Amino acid sequence: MATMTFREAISQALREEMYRDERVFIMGEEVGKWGGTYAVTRGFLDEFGEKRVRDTPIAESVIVGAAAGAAIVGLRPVAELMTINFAFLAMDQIVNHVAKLHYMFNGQITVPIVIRVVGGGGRQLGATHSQSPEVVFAHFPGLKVVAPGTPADAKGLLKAAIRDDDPVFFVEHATLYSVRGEVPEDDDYLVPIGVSDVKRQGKDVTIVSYSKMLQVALEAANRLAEEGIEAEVIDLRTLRPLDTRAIVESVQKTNRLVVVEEGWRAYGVGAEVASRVTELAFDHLDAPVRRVAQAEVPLPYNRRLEQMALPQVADVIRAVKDVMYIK
Amino acid sequence: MATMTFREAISQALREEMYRDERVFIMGEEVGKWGGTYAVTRGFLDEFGEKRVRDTPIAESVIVGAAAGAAIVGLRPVAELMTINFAFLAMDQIVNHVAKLHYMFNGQITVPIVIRVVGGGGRQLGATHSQSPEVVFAHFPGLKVVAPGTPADAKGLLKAAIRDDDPVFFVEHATLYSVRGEVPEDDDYLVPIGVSDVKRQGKDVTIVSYSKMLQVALEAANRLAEEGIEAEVIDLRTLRPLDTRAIVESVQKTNRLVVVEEGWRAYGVGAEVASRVTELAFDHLDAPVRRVAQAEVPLPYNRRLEQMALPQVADVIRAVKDVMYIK
Amino acid sequence: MVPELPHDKLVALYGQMVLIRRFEEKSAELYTEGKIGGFLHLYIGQEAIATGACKALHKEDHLMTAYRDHGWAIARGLDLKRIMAELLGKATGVSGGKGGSMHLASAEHHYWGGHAIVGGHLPLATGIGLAIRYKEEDAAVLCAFGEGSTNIGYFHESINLAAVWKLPVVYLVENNRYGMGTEVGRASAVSDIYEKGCAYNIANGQVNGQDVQAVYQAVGDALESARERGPFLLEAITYRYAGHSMGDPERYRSKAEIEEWRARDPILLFGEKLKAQGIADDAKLAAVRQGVESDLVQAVQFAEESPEPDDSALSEHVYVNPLPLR
Amino acid sequence: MVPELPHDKLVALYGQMVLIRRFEEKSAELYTEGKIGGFLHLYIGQEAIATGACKALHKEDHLMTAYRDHGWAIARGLDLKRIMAELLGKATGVSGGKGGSMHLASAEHHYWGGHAIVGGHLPLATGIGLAIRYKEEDAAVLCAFGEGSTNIGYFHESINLAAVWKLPVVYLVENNRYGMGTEVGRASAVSDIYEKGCAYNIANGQVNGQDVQAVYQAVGDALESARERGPFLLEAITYRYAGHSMGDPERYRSKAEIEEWRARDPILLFGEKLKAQGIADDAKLAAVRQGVESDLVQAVQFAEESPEPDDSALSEHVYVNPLPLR
Ligand SMILES: Cc1ncc(C[n+]2csc(CCOP(=O)(O)OP(=O)(O)O)c2C)c(N)n1
Ligand SMILES: Cc1ncc(C[n+]2csc(CCOP(=O)(O)OP(=O)(O)O)c2C)c(N)n1
Ligand SMILES: [Mg+2]
Ligand SMILES: [Mg+2]
Repeated sequence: MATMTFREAISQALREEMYRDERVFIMGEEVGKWGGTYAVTRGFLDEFGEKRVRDTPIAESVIVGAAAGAAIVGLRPVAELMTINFAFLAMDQIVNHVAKLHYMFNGQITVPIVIRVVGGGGRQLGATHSQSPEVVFAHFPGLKVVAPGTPADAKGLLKAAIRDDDPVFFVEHATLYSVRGEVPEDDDYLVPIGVSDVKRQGKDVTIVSYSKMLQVALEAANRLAEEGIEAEVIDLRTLRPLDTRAIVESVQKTNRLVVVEEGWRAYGVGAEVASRVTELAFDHLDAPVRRVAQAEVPLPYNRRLEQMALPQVADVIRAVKDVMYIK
Repeated sequence: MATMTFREAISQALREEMYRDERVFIMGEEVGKWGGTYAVTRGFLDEFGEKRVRDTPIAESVIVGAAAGAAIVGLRPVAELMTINFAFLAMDQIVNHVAKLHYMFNGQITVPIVIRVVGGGGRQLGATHSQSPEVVFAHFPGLKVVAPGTPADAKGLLKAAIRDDDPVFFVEHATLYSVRGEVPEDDDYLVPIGVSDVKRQGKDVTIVSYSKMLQVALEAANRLAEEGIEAEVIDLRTLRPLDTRAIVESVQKTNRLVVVEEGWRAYGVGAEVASRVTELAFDHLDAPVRRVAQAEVPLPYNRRLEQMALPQVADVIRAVKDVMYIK
Repeated sequence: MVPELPHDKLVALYGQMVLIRRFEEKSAELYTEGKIGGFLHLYIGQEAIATGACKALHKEDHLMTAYRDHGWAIARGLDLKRIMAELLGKATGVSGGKGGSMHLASAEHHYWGGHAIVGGHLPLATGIGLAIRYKEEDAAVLCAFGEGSTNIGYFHESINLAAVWKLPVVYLVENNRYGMGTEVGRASAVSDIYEKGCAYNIANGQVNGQDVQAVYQAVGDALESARERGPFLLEAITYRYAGHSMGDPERYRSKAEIEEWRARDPILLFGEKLKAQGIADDAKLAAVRQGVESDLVQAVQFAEESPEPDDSALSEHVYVNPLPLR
Repeated sequence: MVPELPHDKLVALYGQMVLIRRFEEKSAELYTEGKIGGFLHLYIGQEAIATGACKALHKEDHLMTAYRDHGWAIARGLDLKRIMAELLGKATGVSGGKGGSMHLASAEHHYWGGHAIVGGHLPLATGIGLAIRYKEEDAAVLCAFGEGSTNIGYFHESINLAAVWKLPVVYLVENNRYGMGTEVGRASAVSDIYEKGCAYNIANGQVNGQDVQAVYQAVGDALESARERGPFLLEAITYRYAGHSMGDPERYRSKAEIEEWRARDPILLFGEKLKAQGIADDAKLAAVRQGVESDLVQAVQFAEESPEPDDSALSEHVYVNPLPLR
């Protein structure tokens, strides 16, 4: 184990996989000379050369599409889209091609790519640059959608994504990059895609989250503990395939569920989690599931307004108390 | 009132609004000479001329973007995207621009456009041409998303959409075009965007649906009636803003809810409806909400497999019996 | 320059074109009978392009096309029976009945599919070019699409990237004058599509798409050029006789225009040429046509007798690894 | 040809460029102090383009730009105070504090915004051109963006449509040699961006972006041409001295290169020219610079003293009609 940042964990995963497998390479805007907009690939160009660390034009569709094409004939591209907001410019390639080719051609074509995107708000980047719309990608069968919340998961999930024969949409929250944590140094350390994880044990209420909001949920749990409320915190880690077993087991124990996501509530991740858990554990729920999410507005630039719109620790605490019928 | 098809109702709405308001025009692929891929604008080119019925290149992004630009400076464009599947090629324009400009510029910019798309599967068009992903568009605040299920609503909602100062994403299901119904002939017949509608009264169970699946739900309700089960059928009509009042009232009476949608279940429309209704009427529900939806696969070409994947009347009946605990 | 073809190969090209045409006519019939569903886009009139182009492809080269793909699949050498089975949605189809007419493919033949989203396969084909360079292989990619597909962003992004990275891709425009009902000049700022290459400073050219030998030469040269120097934009001038797809009301063009093009029919002209050059006589050509009929009958029979996919096929191939990878 | 500018107007152009530069320097300071958040893209080095171009715009013409927009907003005549207030996220800002540095706009000035998605505003600007033709107005659209934005599909789709429909749009490429850290030739098949016009058979040209008078002339001519004949692709060659945005590690270029361009500084050169031509002396130019400082001080003071948006602003302007329209 070593202590490192989320950024370093991602970087290490990429580097290890590039050493392990010659077919793995990185392409995207500013991944080379610049060293990655978020400094994830700093030094990679010198280390691996232009063949394997490829700066591209600003053209998201062909970044994804060309990576997918290379994957079809046997390579293992990691395509970086800088931010999830720009993934909409490649939306057709992602959902109509990458997600469907394997099925449509009856397994003859496989598309083992990883699409790395930076997600999330909170940095005053305005409406177009602050979104958390991963739910939209998770709607499409054929894609796997992963969004780690800790450095260790970031490393293990990214390595698993690169080794996976299916296309993986991989979301890294911008404000997680500087978060530190213990990370296994094993070259073959993998975290399975499609498995959620209990990040904190508790008996009074279950809080489900992922990505940046996992940190918010954990902070809320710590504060609640001071008030004698023991929350169990579960990290989804993967949005598709979605694993609800741990959640259902937890709810059977706590009888209460709060789901926390950074994106908009309407048609969000919380809706699916709440619906599924309600279907599977209806008789165990002592209160309807509460969803904590972003206000239904495009994110504003002004810092105070932006923070008002984003889910805060206090909102999670409030929701927990609501499902516990505490005033 | 006159009896007409869904296609004629849409056509009539467009024609009336074009006569009413010089600023209204249509642009899109094959809307002119061809008369619309689904024959909705047949005759329009002769009637209104090339200025107001504009054939475009195959370039979805600029179809939406140019329509939006024209709207910014005072026109009222109706942009047709042929099918909802191609809306992904214009995704960035739709969700990052059309949906956000009004907010981002503090109300200085308005984008009164209607984006018409044809949705749905069931015609053996294969994975890329058969989707019902309207939920994905409904996730974005700033857009309104409408999906009528009857000719009368089609007319009234499209007219309301054209008159609305906000951008409206308007979904027409391909297999509804030939459905007939009574349609008011009043030039000012409007159906309000954002209001759901009880399409059939019942006391035993509530079935919520929209678009093509409304027809499936009504058919299921008729068959259930033969078995003595009276289903109340509610048509969402609009996915954003989503109106749940009628549903909650109905569930307070029936204590049971089934949601039927054509798209995939995971992160679908049903999840949001189920979550909201569970939040608002938890104590009234005698069973967890059941969701009837498409199998989690890209739609296959083969007819039998495609039909297996799509929600059928029998599936709705099964779900209704499940929430009523009938074997 | 690509090598001249020997006489027997020329006669084979004739047979190939006849086969494609007859396959399409048969498909139209089966569609009308309700045995084929979905959209059906016929290649009639354009046969010389796929035929000539595939002749120029090497085995290790790659092919990707749009949805008007029957001719391409046949010319690339996929099993005729399995192509027809795919149109009928059978388990024995090249895509297991899941793809249909618009999605024929065969990994074995490096034919990575017909694609139904206009322009959507251009980035993919570009990526195959990237892989060829990455793996330092001596291959090229042939990527075919209609002239109407050159107005979409994909065209621009793909060719620009291929030019910057000197990828071995031939972008082959089948300019049949219409994208659905829209005449080329009503949708594209230039009607001679090959001219668009100037924006990328790449090699480009135009060829008579009704002349199978000319197509063979031009595509062969373009592939050579692409292998060595990077992308090539080649335009083949052609025409489709049938509607865009089955059920096209065809309000956008005149009967006379179609007749004009029929006079330049690629099969007709090539047959005349073979005779004029003494390569084949009427009897020989008739025998070739006869052979085609029997192949076709067998293909239809195979397709009709083939089983539907199992129910289990529905949920197969959504993922390679549906379960967590540990 | 656009008219020559009288002497006082030329001095005003000088003042405008100085104002833009000083505004940017001040913004950088305020950013470092934490008073401006988000991304901040400075226009230093490119001042002659917005200044010359906006001088050529008519009142009824329309303007749309990318996120590097402070210079454009100033040159288009938006209130300096309210621009600065927007950068500080204040209620008095041109976009009410909701847009920030990348999203300056003023409907009154027909300035439809800075836009942060690369290339995303090109289709919108094209649509404004369409509306001008639809309404039969005698106006044009000026749409500015960086050279790095010409590799994205939007560029192609927009110009093609504008060409087919002969829309009055000037697409103005500010070629500052880099898109973030990527040198033009590493991302674009041609480095002289105006050449891309050949694919659309439209009027095009290149101008020295460091010469405010040349820009004024070229943009004026392009607007004329656009009004009459349709789209024009104009490229202005320029350079940005600062990083792409605040915090750019700038590992992609040398100090020497920046110094080279500083020797061609648009303000420096234009000041020299005004003096050489006897239009202004040192004292005059110093006075102009002095005036700029006081405007700037006032703008900053206004911005700092302005209130934050109310809480209620958060949910305002998501929709024009949040409630059902009956
Ligand atoms: C992105 C997208 N937009 C629209 C369509 C509908 N469509 C299918 S084929 C076609 C015309 C294409 O014309 P062209 O590229 O010239 O090919 P051709 O059919 O003539 O072979 C259109 C508009 C589509 N399939 N994909
Ligand atoms: C679609 C999209 N992709 C990527 C980005 C990130 N990005 C912002 S500015 C920029 C560089 C643009 O370069 P250029 O067009 O030359 O303009 P300049 O910054 O030089 O003025 C990039 C890659 C973005 N904002 N939008
Ligand atoms: Mg065509
Ligand atoms: Mg630049």
